[in-house]
Amino acid sequence: MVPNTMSQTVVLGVIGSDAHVVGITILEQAFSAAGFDVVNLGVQTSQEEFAEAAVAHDAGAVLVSSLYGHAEQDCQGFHEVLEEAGVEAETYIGGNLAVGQDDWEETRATFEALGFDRVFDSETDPEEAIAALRDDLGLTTTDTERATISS
Amino acid sequence: MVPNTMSQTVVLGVIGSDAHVVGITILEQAFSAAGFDVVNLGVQTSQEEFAEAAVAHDAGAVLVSSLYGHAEQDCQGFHEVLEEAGVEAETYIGGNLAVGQDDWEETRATFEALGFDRVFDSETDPEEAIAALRDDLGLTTTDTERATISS
Amino acid sequence: MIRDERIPSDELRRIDEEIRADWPTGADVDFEEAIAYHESLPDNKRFADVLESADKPLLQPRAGVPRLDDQIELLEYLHGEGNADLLPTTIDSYTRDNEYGKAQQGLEKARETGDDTLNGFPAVNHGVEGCRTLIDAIDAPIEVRHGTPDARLLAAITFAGGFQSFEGGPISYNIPYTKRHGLEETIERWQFVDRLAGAYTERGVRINREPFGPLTGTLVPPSIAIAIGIVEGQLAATQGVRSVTLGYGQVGNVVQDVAALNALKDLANEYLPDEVVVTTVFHEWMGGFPPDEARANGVISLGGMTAAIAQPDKVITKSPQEFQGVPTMQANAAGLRTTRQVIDMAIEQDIDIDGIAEEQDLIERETRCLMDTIFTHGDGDVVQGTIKAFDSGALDVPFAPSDSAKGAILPARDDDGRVRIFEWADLEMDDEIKEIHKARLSQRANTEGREQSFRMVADDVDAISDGKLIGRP
Amino acid sequence: MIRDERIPSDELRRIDEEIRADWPTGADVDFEEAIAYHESLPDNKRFADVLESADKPLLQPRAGVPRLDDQIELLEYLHGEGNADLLPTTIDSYTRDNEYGKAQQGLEKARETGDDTLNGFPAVNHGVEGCRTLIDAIDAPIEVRHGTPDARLLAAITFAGGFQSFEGGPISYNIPYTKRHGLEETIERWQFVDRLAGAYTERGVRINREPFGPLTGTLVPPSIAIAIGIVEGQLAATQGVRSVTLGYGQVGNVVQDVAALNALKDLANEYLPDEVVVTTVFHEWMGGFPPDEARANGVISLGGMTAAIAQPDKVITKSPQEFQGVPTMQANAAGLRTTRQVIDMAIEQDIDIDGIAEEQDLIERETRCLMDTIFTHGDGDVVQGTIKAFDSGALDVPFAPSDSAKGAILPARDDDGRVRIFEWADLEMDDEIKEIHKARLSQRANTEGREQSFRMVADDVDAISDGKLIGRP
Ligand code: B12
Ligand code: B12
Repeated sequence: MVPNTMSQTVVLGVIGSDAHVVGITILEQAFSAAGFDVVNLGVQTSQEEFAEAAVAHDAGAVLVSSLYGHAEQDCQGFHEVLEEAGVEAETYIGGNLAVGQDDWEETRATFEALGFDRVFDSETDPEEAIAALRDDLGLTTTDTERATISS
Repeated sequence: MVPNTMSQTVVLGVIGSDAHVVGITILEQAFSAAGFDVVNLGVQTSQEEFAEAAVAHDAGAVLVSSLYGHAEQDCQGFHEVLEEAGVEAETYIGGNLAVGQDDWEETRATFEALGFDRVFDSETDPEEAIAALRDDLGLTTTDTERATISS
Repeated sequence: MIRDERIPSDELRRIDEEIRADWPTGADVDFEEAIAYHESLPDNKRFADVLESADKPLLQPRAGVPRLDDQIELLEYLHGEGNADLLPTTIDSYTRDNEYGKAQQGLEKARETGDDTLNGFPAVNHGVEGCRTLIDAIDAPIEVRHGTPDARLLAAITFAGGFQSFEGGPISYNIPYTKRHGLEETIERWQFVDRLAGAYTERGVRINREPFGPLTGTLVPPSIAIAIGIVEGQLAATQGVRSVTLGYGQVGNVVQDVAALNALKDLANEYLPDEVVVTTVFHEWMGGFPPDEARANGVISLGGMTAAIAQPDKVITKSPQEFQGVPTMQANAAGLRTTRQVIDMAIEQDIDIDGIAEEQDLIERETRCLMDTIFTHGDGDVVQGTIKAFDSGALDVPFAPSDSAKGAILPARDDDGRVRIFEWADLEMDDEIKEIHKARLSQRANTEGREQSFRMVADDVDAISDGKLIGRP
Repeated sequence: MIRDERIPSDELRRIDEEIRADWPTGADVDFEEAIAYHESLPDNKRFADVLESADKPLLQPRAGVPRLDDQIELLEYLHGEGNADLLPTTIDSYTRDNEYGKAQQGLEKARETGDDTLNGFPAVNHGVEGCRTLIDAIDAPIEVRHGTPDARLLAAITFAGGFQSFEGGPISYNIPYTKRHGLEETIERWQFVDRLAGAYTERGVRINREPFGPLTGTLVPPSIAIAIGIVEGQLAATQGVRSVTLGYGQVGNVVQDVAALNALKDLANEYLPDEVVVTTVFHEWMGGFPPDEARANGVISLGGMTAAIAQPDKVITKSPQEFQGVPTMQANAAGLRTTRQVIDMAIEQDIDIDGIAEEQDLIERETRCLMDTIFTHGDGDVVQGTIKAFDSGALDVPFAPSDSAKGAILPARDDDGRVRIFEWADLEMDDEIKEIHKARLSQRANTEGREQSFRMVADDVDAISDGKLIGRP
């Protein structure tokens, strides 16, 4: 196996007490297929578990998923926890981020204010997030593709 | 057969070039069953035909139906035509009175301004119109019921 | 005496000139130039080809507004956001009455005020140019839908304007749509429309013709709709039409609807000449809708489910605002998408319902009775047969507002919700079949513990809008 | 070692006292007084009786908001405008985690700001009084719906609060809902819940218990759902529950869904003791919904159609806003009315689809294999059998987030859209049955000209939200 460069490892999980697993199962598969090394923490992952895994795997990105409508509460102070642990990874959040039929722009602003680099709604196709992450990490398609081929 | 009193004869028809016949078929049956004498002019009835029939049958009420969305144009000047013919009957209009998804209160006002005594929407149950007409003609249920029984 | 015979070319030309003089825009029609225009159209705007080559039901809404730019916007929306495969242009009521002057007034008022003062698109007033602007703007085939007893000028202008499909027929746009036009008159007029479509067809521009299958939309027994559709198909074929789409309006009982669509296809192929390509169209429930969009969505979906099982070539969709009035374009597109979702979820499933073959057999036997009586009434001529059969009541349509039909028969649902005939009046039918209907209806009357009466019919008329299929007391 | 045995009365009392100390509102529970309260309720609020005596499917939505007055308003609306027959009270996620403190914070924030800061109704925080205010206000039976691994305090408070139906179970509220709770632990806790329900039952207050049939809601093979439902029914029966409603989530293939509901009813009656009254509940599609209300209405309607054919005792409806988030009450009521319209239009029809008996037979054989392996794993004890079978992977649930299940099996649709098992992992099953699945899936792979792979599973997961049943490439 090719040694991981930090930038290609992605830590993925569902935050809080949320148990919606199907989305991250699909994301795991899509990011792996795109050549990223994915550490899938599964559902009901705490802020601390995200931080620990990011440190342990020297992650380039932390991908947080939340479907059940408590994302805002669950993410309070999350970026402080990451910072304390010394995590400098890109942070993305996606899924169904508010309770009820809310206004998306407001939701996005809320999560950006909480410190997330990018906020995705639940219509997001995994490919979009992959493209964005390649951009943010300065990777070309071939970087990650090469990883796939050689891994 | 009991002789018709003016107040119990109702002239019914669909105005203009509208051919929606099902509603007046139901109305004819309901008003007859309630003891009124119904003169059903059918669909595509002109203003003049309504006036002639009202005069000929000494009608207590003229019931105009319109479903297809041209009611406003079709009813322009209708009350002048009735007046000229000397018709003093109550005038009701009902059905689907405007094109598109309009505001009902506005529609009602439009048709009241055109001279109709009562305006009904298409959710109207025939029984409502019957009750209203009994009221307007000062009939008791028994008046019309008696008519039914003896006719 | 008018008969089922092809209008000779010179006669075609004579009438054409005559009717084009009815309104100034008629002067702009030039047949040769129109052929050239049609030839310039891309494949995906050739209505007959697109419809005939589809491998699953194509969806088409109803839609028409007075102004040209609004109509373009509306159709673009229904194509883009509604994912319609085929598009309509519904004509306003004044044009249907050949009142082009009133239509012009309405159009001008619409242009001034921005209000939709007409209930459709006045194609005659827009003229050949206007129609072509529409055809050019929309990336899909478009059909003219109307309800016009005398549609000769409308046909001349819209065919020249690039439309390749035209709804209606001498019976289906007479009996449900008008009171005073005689059948002889409408047949003669539609012979011209069909002959004109045939003239285009001869030159390689196959104009698709679609008799209006649902008729009065209200509890029409399948065999009556099918017989009339076949007759109109025959009349069109005689005049040279080669692409015919026969229609049928959902009655709401899935078995009966699937059986009817099967029977329609089989009988049409049997009765119509081989050179005619027959396709079928299923209309989602054409009777009174519930005054509630949520429940209307249920009605629409039952139509989608039926279409997924029967797989007609085309489905005409309804909108959840059907009860209220002409729908917003959003609601119209929503009706399309709801239908599409149901069809696409159900169409690959193997849904074989018991009893369809038996019901189909009954419908076919009934239809043959009606076809036979038409044949007999006309001594072999379908035009005379139709006129005389309607006249005698041997052929009839429930709730027909027209003086040309007795409108004396009354339908009612049986205990399973299938539409049967409760009052036969003079309708021609084998006694054995009448007995079947009678038995089914008395079974229902028993269930309900009441007599069969007009009350039952009225209850059935209201049932779907009241939230059920059968109008139980 | 925990076994399928009835909790003795003194033990029941001990646990009851203990768990009621977890939060101040626990102190208000008084069993005798609660029995008297239940006895004071009118017949139309007795959940089990209303459900068991219905002659057609009753409709129930999902709904829960944090504040009491809002919850009353919501349920009144769903009853009045949505015409729901049975009502729910969905509990918030903090309560499900037994985080009553956080729930209290959320509730207080909701009271201050008017915002819904919790995704459900924190019944423990509202306490016995609060629950009764709700029960008194609403003129229909209400069920507690949640997803709580340890629902003991919730049960104690809501039973005393007047609720007569309680969703969930040790497997169905563990495997799909939580990662770290062991099965042994949740079984022990739910034995208490069932035992408490049994204590009320003994006193004539039959608390209805409803295992959560849809599990992960995502392509769950019917036999797995049925086997787990039956096990939870058995566990409840042992503790004295006498009214059990077994659930099943629509997979979208009508034949398979009808067959599954038939199998569920038949097998439940066979496996559960005679003194238990078994009813069934059908959940409209529980997987990902289309991000479009119009298309969502199509999904909902297909559920209604299926319910009309299978006639379960209860249907849990979805709203057209399912994709987006917790629905507005209008949308929730709309989902109810759309479902009702479809059911009422279709239910009196005679819709007998071919192949249902064969599919039912297959489902029953599969279910028996799973029941047998549970029996064998536990040496006749269903509790031990369940724990060990999950542990070995002989029993498994697709997409299970829980550490207690392997979550190693993978489902995929066959060419007809029925859910089959593509990756069996260690699931116990007759080879003959595995061959049937394999043949069906390779037929699909052939049709699509691709290999069976996780890609196919992922495509199937997205298919309905993308507008189709089968995730074709
Ligand atoms: C299946 C489902 C369930 C299953 C979950 C099974 C399981 N363990 O996974 C069950 C039935 C158990 C369930 C339970 C609950 N659910 Co639920 N559930 C759904 C449902 C129908 C589908 C979710 C799904 O699997 N979608 C398919 C996958 C492929 O899509 P996805 O999850 O959206 O993920 C994709 C994108 O969102 C995106 N994405 C997701 N995360 C991220 C992260 C990043 C960084 C990026 C880039 C992208 C991304 O990419 C993914 C792949 O394409 C949704 C509604 C819907 N969407 O239709 C409701 C929904 C999410 N659930 C909801 C709720 C409220 C609950 C419950 C609280 C309620 C209850 N009544 O029990 C519980 C919570 C339990 C818990 N502790 O978490 C709400 C959330 C409301 C809100 N946010 O406002 C929803 C929206 C339903 C609704 N309208 O009310 N649920
Ligand atoms: C069936 C039907 C048809 C059939 C009619 C057959 C026939 N000859 O009767 C066909 C298919 C032929 C047809 C044609 C058209 N139709 Co149409 N049709 C309907 C439909 C679906 C049901 C009408 C019906 O029969 N209802 C059942 C009866 C029992 O109810 P009702 O008619 O509403 O009558 C009751 C009440 O309204 C009330 N009432 C009616 N009149 C009066 C009068 C008084 C005084 C009182 C007190 C009460 C009252 O009591 C009646 C009995 O309960 C409605 C939509 C709907 N409602 O669901 C559209 C609808 C009326 N039609 C419409 C249109 C536009 C047309 C066409 C112009 C369009 C076209 N594309 O061809 C043509 C017009 C043809 C013409 N020249 O008139 C529009 C009208 C739009 C508007 N007003 O804004 C509607 C609303 C559909 C829509 N949403 O677009 N239609």
